[in-house]
Amino acid sequence: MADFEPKIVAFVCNWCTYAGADLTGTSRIKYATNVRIIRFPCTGRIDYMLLLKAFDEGADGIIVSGCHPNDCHYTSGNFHARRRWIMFRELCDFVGIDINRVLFSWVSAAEGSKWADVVNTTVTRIRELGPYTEYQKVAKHPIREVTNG
Amino acid sequence: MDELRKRAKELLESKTISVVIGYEEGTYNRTRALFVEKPEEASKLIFDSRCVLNLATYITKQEVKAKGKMAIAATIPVMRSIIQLAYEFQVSDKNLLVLGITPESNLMEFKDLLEVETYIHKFEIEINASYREKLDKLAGMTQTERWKFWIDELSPCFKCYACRAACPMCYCHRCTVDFNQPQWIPVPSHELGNLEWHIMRAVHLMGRCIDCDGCANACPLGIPINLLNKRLLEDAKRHFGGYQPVLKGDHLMSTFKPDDKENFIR
Amino acid sequence: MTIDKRIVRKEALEKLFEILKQNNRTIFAPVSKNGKTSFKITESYSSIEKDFIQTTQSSKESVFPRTEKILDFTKSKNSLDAKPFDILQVPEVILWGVRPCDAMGMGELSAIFNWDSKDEIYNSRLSKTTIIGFSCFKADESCFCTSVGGNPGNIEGSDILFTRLGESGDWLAEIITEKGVAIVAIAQDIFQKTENQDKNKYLAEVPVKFDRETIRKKLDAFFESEEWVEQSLKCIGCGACAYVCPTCACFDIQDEIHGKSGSRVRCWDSCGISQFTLHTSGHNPRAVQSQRWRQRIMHKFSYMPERLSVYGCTGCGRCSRACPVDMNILEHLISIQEVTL
Amino acid sequence: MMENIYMPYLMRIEKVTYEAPGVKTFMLKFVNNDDQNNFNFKAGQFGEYSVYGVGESTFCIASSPTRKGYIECTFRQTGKVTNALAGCEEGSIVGFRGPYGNVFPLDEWKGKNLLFIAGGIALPPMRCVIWNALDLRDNFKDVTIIYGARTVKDLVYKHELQDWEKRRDVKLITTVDPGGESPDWKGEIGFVPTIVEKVAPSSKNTIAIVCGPPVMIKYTFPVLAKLGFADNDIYTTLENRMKCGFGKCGRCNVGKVYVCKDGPVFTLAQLKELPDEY
Repeated sequence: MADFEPKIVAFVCNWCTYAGADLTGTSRIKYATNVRIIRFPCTGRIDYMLLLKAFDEGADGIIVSGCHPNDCHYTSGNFHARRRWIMFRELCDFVGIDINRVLFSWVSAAEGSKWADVVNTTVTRIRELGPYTEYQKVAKHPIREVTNG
Repeated sequence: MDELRKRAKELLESKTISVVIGYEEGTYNRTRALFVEKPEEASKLIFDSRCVLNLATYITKQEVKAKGKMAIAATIPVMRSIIQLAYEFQVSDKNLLVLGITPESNLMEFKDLLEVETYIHKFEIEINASYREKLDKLAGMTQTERWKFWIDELSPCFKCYACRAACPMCYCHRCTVDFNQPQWIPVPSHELGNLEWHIMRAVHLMGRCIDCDGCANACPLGIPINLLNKRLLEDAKRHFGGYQPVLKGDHLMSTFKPDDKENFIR
Repeated sequence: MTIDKRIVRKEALEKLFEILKQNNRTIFAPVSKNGKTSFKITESYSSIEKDFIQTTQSSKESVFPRTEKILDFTKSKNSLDAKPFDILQVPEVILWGVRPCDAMGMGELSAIFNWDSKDEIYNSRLSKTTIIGFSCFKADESCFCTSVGGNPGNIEGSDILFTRLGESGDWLAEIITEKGVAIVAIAQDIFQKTENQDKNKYLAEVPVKFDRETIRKKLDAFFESEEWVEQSLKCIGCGACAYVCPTCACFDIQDEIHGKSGSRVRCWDSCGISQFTLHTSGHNPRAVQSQRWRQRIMHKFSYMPERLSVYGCTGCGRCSRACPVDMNILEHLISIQEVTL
Repeated sequence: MMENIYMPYLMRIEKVTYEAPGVKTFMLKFVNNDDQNNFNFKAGQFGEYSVYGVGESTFCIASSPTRKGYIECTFRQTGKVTNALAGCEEGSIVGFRGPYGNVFPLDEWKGKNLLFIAGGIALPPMRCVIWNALDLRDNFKDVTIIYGARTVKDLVYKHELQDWEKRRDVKLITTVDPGGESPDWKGEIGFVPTIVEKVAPSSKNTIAIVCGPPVMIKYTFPVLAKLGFADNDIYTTLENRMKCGFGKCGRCNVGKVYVCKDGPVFTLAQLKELPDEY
């Protein structure tokens, strides 16, 4: 898997992590280029289905990131999100989705270097885990050619 | 269950109630829902250990609701469902009278839903031993083994949505799977569509499922889909101290604590 | 044509299975899991469920899968490449252990898929399916094949029909079609010549419960009946009855795309589900469950006989067994027959 | 050889016309010449239009069978597929399969007056038969078109309405719902049934074709009856949800009648025989 370049989708909140990622860039901190950032108003808006859709469409890893607790632009969006993540992560684990491929983090607008670190860590981890073929096999060819009972 | 028949008859005769929802003898030694509108038909009501169908499903059904004020023969799981439905503004004292059935099969009429709430809080939602064993067995598997287990278990699912239809909490007129802009969940029954549908179902019942097993009992293919709900019930207990349906106040998934504990966020 | 009858010894059935497997046939046979019996691709004779009255799902999946591709496509900026489903891909299939009511159901399905335009996908699947039927020596209270034109030893639809000859455990094989003859040809030793055998005494008893002609006539004037409302009050509107039914053929057409390429698929749908007829405008011609329940019964016992000259019910009783709220079709049909207008 | 009946023709969008808010007309040409040469349809028929990867949607062919070489369709953006169609540009490829369903019996109408009554987005199915009749103008006597929409903006085929207005062999009456008029609106103001009553076309030797939203149809029929139209002389179309278009998928039936096979064109007399399930 030497030439495996992980595809990573990052769902980030507009006010903290997105700004933080911006800072990473403006501070000219180099980090892995495997990540596609999708900006949301708030982590509270990041629906669990989006995570599944990312895997459906071929993501090997996912980053979900937003404001630190107590820093939410909307006061409590990230607290709600955290509760949901706790539960959803358990469910994913239970159905056998590889939760090592989903990294949750708090990255503030001032933490440009932390963002670089989060991305780099994730890329390294996914590189070790390899492509998420287990899920993609099901997502790409969900219909069994011969019928099953 | 003479008490229940007698009370149902009285309620219908006095016209305080338009329809009594209870159980009757069905076919092949099964029991089924009965909607009593005439006092003389109250004698058909029965109750015994076979009566596990969650009747709360019917109190949000339009055709039943349209009949007027309902009375419902409710075991503890049914009462729990009712309280959750009341919390979600689907039923209220105005259109529902609860004829409780205690674990000892005694009739226990409640003045209002508040009394029902107080009563059910005496009983904790407990996962029974055989299911706990199954959950533990799954927890002991590797991630890949679990993935294989579920892909295999869910593959027979032909998406008849009996689990959804039988669940009192799935009362939405249009379910997420029925929306197509965007099409979150693939419509056809196949490995991906089945997996996503069951994950979605479990998530939407997070903190709302009261563990009646209605979904698994309804499944014509015997898929143990209630394991997903049970696992979330366990998780809710482990992380947030569990939950009970309430009439007012905070709901597990629509609230938070600033000090909710987790160990996976960097 | 007189039907060729042969004897297959008790132990020889397994050998037949092995021969078919060696001839590269995909064999669907009843297998039990989670307490339910369904047709599955089966590799070994020992995994086949032998002691069952009826499978939970019908065998229609081999000719009308729950989800099947009807075409594949690849998109690019200003062009499009679309290919019809290649019917040559359809495998040669043996359906092993089919009950006569299921085999008969193939006729109903064929009527639906071939009135007016001919559905080549269905037809090619059917033509590549050999149905090895097993007559019923047991029945339960859900069974009512004799009320809808069938019987526990009905040969209609099967290519070969096996009937167990009582305690001996030997089997009478009726070779009904060319496909059946082809099976005999590859397993000559197994099918032994026999004197004329009377299979009827070995068949299950299924009493006649209603007369379908009477019901059909009654339904003509029954559309507005309150009976539909009464019967369907406990119906919760799932699709279980339709999906286990050997003759229900309603479907949906959906597109699935992954990146630039995808497929258009046909998948099962059910008249019991409220979205089935819902218009985009929000208008729904069958807005309440009683209308949807009426559609199910009317379709099977009035519309199909009128339009396709076949009834849409083979009396397998699966819908009654599968219903989570005990909507029993037999009970409801009897009450339609008995109700006075 | 049998053919895959679900296989659409590939069609290139030749021209996109904006008709009204959310309403567009596509001119579609066959990508393969053979398909075009073998294709025939008649007024009243419909098809399944598809955006590959999104799905299929049912609506009528809005152009006249007398105009060869292309078909047109007019649709309002309401659902998944129509929204995707609306997003298609000129030159893109879409799918079309059809034609399906029965037809308006134009042959039987020879020598008669034709009265077209349409409301809103229901002009497209009628446009097909209007142009078909106008292209064979000598076959018919008076042609009257009464067309109404909610507002002036919502009127579709504005250019053609102007053409019909100018023609001396067509009597066109346009109307908008009260409150839907613009300052320079010269047509009628009022709901279609009211205007039909006001215009009071003669029922003598006349065929009425009515298409529109259910509520318009419901109130127009009694007006026509009052004017002396027989149930057999009133035509309308039914639109039920469809998936296959050839009587298999099980959605569109009204009683034992399949809208996709026995319809979509029905006379009022036929409609009265049907159960109330549409």
